[in-house]
Amino acid sequence: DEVNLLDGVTARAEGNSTVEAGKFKKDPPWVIGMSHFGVNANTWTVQVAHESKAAAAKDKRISKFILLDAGFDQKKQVADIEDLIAQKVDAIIVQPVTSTSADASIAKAVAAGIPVIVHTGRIETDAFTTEIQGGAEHFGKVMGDFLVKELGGKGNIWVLRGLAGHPEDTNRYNGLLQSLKGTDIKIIVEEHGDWQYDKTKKVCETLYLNNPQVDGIWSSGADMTRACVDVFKQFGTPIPPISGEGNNGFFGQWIKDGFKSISAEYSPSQGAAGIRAAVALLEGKALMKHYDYNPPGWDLEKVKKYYREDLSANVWWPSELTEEQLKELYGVK
Amino acid sequence: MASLVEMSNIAKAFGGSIALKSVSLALTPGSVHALMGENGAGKSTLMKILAGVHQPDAGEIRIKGERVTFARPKDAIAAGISTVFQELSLLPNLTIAENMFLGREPTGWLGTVDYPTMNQLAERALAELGLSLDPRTLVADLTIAERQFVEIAHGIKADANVFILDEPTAALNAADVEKLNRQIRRLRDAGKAIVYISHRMDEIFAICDTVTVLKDGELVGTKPLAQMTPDRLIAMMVGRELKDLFPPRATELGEVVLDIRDFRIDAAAKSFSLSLHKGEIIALAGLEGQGQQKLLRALVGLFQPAAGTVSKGGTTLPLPASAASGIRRLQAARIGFIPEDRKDEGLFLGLPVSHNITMALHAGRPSLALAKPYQREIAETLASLQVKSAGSEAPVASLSGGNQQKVLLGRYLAADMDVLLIEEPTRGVDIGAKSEIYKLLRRFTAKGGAAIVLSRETIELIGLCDRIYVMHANTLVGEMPAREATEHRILDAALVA
Amino acid sequence: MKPSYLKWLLGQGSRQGLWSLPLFIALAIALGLSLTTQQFTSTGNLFNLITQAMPLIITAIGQMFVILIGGLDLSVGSVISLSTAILALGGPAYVLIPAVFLLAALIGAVNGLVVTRLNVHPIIATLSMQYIVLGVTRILRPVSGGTVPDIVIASVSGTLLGIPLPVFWGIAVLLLSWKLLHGARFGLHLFAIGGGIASGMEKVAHNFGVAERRNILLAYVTCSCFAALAGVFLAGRIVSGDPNVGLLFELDAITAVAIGGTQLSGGVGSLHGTVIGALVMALLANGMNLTNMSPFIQTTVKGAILLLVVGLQSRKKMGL
Amino acid sequence: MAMILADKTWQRLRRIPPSYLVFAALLLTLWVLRPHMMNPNILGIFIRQIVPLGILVLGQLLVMRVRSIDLSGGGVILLINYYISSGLFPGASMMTFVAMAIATGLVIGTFNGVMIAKRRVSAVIVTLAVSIVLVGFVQYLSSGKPPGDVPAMFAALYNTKLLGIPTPVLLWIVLTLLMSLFLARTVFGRAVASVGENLSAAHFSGVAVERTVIVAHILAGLMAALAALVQTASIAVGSVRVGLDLPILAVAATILGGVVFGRGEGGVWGPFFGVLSFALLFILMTTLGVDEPGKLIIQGFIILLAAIFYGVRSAKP
Ligand SMILES: Nc1ncnc2c1ncn2[C@@H]1O[C@H](COP(=O)(O)OP(=O)(O)OP(=O)(O)O)[C@@H](O)[C@H]1O
Ligand SMILES: Nc1ncnc2c1ncn2[C@@H]1O[C@H](COP(=O)(O)OP(=O)(O)OP(=O)(O)O)[C@@H](O)[C@H]1O
Ligand SMILES: [Mg+2]
Ligand SMILES: [Mg+2]
Repeated sequence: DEVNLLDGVTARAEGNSTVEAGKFKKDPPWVIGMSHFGVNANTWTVQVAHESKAAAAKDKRISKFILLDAGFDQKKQVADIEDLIAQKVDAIIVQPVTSTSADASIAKAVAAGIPVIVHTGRIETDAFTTEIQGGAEHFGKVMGDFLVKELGGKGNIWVLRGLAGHPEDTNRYNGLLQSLKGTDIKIIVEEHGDWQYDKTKKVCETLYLNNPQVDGIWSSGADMTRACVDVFKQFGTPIPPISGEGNNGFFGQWIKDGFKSISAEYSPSQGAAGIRAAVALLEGKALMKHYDYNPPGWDLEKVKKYYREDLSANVWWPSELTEEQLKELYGVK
Repeated sequence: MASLVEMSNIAKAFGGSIALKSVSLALTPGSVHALMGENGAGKSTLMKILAGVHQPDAGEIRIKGERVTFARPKDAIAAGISTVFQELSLLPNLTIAENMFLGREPTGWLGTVDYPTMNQLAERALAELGLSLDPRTLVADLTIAERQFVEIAHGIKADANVFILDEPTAALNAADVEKLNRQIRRLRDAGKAIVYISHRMDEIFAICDTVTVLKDGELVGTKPLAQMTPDRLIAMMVGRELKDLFPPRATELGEVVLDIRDFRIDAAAKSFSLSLHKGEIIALAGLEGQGQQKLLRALVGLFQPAAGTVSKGGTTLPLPASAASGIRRLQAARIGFIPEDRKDEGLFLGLPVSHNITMALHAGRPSLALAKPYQREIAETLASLQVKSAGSEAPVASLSGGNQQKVLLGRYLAADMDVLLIEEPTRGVDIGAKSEIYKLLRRFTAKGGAAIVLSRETIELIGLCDRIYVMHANTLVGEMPAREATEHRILDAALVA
Repeated sequence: MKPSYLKWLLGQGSRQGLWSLPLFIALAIALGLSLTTQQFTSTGNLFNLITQAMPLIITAIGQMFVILIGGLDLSVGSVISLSTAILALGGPAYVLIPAVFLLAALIGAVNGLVVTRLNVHPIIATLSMQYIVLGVTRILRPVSGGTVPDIVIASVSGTLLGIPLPVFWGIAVLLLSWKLLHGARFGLHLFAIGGGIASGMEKVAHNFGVAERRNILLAYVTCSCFAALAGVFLAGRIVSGDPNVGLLFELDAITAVAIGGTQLSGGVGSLHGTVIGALVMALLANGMNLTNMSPFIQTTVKGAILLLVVGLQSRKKMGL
Repeated sequence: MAMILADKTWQRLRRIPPSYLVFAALLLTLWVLRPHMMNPNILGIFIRQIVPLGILVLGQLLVMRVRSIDLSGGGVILLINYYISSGLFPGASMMTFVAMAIATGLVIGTFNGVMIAKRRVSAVIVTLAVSIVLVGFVQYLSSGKPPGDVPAMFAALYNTKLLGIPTPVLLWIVLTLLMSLFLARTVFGRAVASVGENLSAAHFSGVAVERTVIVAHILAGLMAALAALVQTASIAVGSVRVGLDLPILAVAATILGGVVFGRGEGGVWGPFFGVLSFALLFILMTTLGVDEPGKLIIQGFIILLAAIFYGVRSAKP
């Protein structure tokens, strides 16, 4: 039977292969290790850690879940995976820091007979056991297509990118370029806001004061959309169409201020999906090698269903945390 | 005999101030050449030019008749010129041997520094000066006199023809000076040329053959010492006869201002007491390291004695004092302490003269108070001490050694203290200025002040003070009126104990 | 002889700084880990530990050379990234590896020249160099990737006589730096220059005839080349070029040097102390992984232990 | 006499910190290339962006003048930002938060100062470690409660103007003025200069050396707290990470401003213009659309060239 890893996750149609049933079958209890690319990078990465832990805690057959934090340091991730191998865990989940730096150590784990699940970041080799990939290009394209539609195929846009040198940033940006191909939309400025509120706010203020004429804004997500919207609000001018990502604070802003936007989906529950994939492999179920996570963007209607006024700005949707966990972590009085 | 080194018409200016105007100097092998002059006359500058530290603006240097230019000290060292600089300049984080051989370390296999050889050579060089120091000791762990000796050993150990000794004895006592003189004579007899700078007249006459006098950067003249008397030499330097080096002593004393009771330097030492009266200057004399410095430093918390109290006026301060606040406690009681090491402990070299003079005044006031300008105090201090500087805003580092010493003294005279504890009142100060400083100290006591003085120059103690305490083995062994003291009596008192 | 040996152990009467305390702490951590976890003492993990510590050891030793002269090199992180980027350009190793070191030497030389001849504060000189080199690296390699010569990869991941090659890297690096610091006049002269700078007597070593500027320049070149060596090692480990791999590594290196008792004001420090400092940091990271410490408290624990180590290293003089 | 006078002017000219030059050059460039930006309102908004760094620099220059350094600012800012945005203190008033922030700054500053002055540990490492501990503490707390919004009042205050100047900018200018007067006019200022120049000479002059260093660090902690309040007000949202580069930038701005360890030729205004130069540089490169690598390279070169210019000019004869 099909294993449901996460809503919106599907087996890749082409060039896929099967991980044969029973290959990694093991009797519980299991020890599962996870190498997180950076727990404390931003509130989304924090939530991935919480979602992963919650999913692991739910399954009583997992006796121990070891979460290691690479802190966005390639060297440390290599060391983390080595340390997990040394501890002889039953499965390793990897969120790679970059598309190449962890490849060798992943191959080492697989060679040691440990299944490796890769998610929220591609690697360049096929050395892993199975992967669940929220397509960063898809993500960027969902946002880009929205702008193309809103602007009727022509106009000048700003591009707010994430952390320079980070593969997720480049791939989302490549998705945008795909959308723009053949249109008359021109990128008039391109700046890195590092996915952070404070840096983006400075960038947007500067861009706006230099030249407020802009037809649309492509923001690579995270906290950047809110920052840029706040700048336009501060100057009291209409907010141009701008792309965003599933963050509760942004949702509230969108609902309140009613500008044109789209929310690309990139759920922190991919952390839970990784746990489920590991469990499926250890149970001896058959899995595919490649899974894609390419959900459509959210419109205001869907956003209104998810928005929670009683939670803080830093929850990311959709989430699999229970109501209690949500309240405890994000509740505001 | 032909000159080994000829410096002719050397000129040098620093920014706007002219340090040397067309000075010439010739050094002959096998002779000791004294270089004399008031503070700031340009002696060190002339020697630094010969050592390659400064480059002259005009003039030329010839060695054995051949013209040379030194772009850096290394060049001068290579030309056979070895220097002991006036300012102590050993590296505290290197060992004695490393300091002595820095820049010319013996190397062995693959260019490795040959430490065993180096230490051996160093040890031998120290032994020749009568020192039994472990060459592997860090210089930071040495006393100031030991450092001075290491510096001298470094200078005279070099394989050189010309030796420059710029005030090598400023931190040495009479016995040590004699050790040094033996070495200088040995070098002289070996046919080396030696330049000897000192403000101590007796040393000059004891060891030098020729003297060159500089004044305000100009050459006054070069004379064989055999034709000179101290008075004539002073007249040449100062431009007038110096009648009395020492001012008259106190005629009457006031009440006791400072009373040191049951003082015991360490558990093994005998305890003693001493007191200082208003208007009085007392001296702590004796051989080097017999506890004189420990006593003074114990009062400011830099040395922790076994027991004792010190009282001034009505207040009694128990000892040991705290290292962190001892100085401030004393200053609050209007007792000032003047350290001997003006470069490391005394002056703010990079800051203006005015800041250096006023800091003790500022320090006595609350942190948040507005800083007063103290213009009158600065002007008076500069005038009364006759400090030679490019104004009160010039950094102290640009002053000559003796003028720096005056600034340091000026700080505590300006701070309006009742008692001064002075480690070395005239270290590196020229004879004219010395006499000024003595007068100033007397003026200070005449107005009700009092002072305790340490000095390596026994003559100075005898001439300046009213009463002399002799110390030996960390305790007091004698007391005599300075009027009746002679070097001999003091030594006797120290040794008989 | 005996008392001086004890003094040496306590780091007294010498210019080696307070390195015995961090050694004690490293041993305590190691002991604690071997008692509480089974894996720590396994040969596999010990070799892992050496491999994991190697880039930091190499970079920290390089950094120590400039810290000894009261300098600082903030550009080493960028030099590491640049080195991996160049190695991943694709090309024969015999071209790329010399190119990496030549470029690093050039960067170090520029740092050194700017500091000595143009009178610029080392923090400013090397910070601007950090920006410039990072910019160039981002142009060369905007995101991680590329192919690293096989020999580089093999030299990091291979074994010889059953011993992982990083162990030999370690031995080679130690021999080289020992030679530079203690076996040549270079090291002694660095101590001399640093001692002068630390005690406000900048020109003293110069007056002794030490080629002050040239040695300072060489210290920066050495530091940069050690960083390049760490870059080569890392390229073999992450099997790619990466513009961000060295990010903030300079702070780790400086921290390791300081933990090892070397004084940032110059003139006091030691090679063994620096290695111990780097090992303390590697042991901390390894230990926190092995004891499965929550990632949310790891940073606090790391900071607290650093604080403890430096808090106990009280010195005579105040300063950086 | 004329020669000496000329010499003095030259001396003074040689001591103009590089930051003044960079600032003037950048302003001129902006004026030529983007004349419409040379409007006080627009410049006010730009300057407002840099105020947290500017305030942090005030503390940095103080500790650098006593030959110390403070790298803990990043951690202080993060912690204060966290407890204002986390909702851990429901219903706390703005004044409560301000008081808490100041108390935090003072406590951390005191700790740094005592460790450095009394225990004599390495200033670089102890303040770096304090920063790491604070960042770690926030990470620990955020595992139980990730940060959320900043109370709206902070943002509202951030956007006000006084006398036509954005309030944060005014705060920065006032603090700079106070610091400048404090250093130039008080006894404490003299003590700072003395300790920076020669610690033992300061001690022998009767300066309370340890106290001076501790107070400098306490003030630096206070400045970090004030910087944190402005930073928090400006971003309206909580964070789990701040750039560790903020303290390093503060050090760089201070040195560009002519203040180095122990010496303070640039006074307080040199570093002030150092910070402004960083702001202008950012604006210029953003409005000119320089790409990321280009930005880094240009930034590096400009800082380097300014420093070289200054270094060559002030080289000792
Ligand atoms: N580096 C310098 N910068 C500026 N002025 C200097 C410098 N070195 C010396 N001078 C000035 O040059 C003059 C000569 O100084 P020098 O040190 O040669 O005197 P000196 O004869 O050795 O005096 P002393 O007996 O006090 O040591 C003094 O006025 C001094 O202020
Ligand atoms: N600390 C210093 N202060 C002033 N001048 C210095 C200093 N260090 C070196 N110099 C000067 O710089 C020049 C070269 O010095 P040094 O020998 O130390 O370096 P170097 O690299 O050997 O120089 P070069 O390449 O010119 O031979 C000399 O003119 C020397 O006087
Ligand atoms: Mg002199
Ligand atoms: Mg040379």
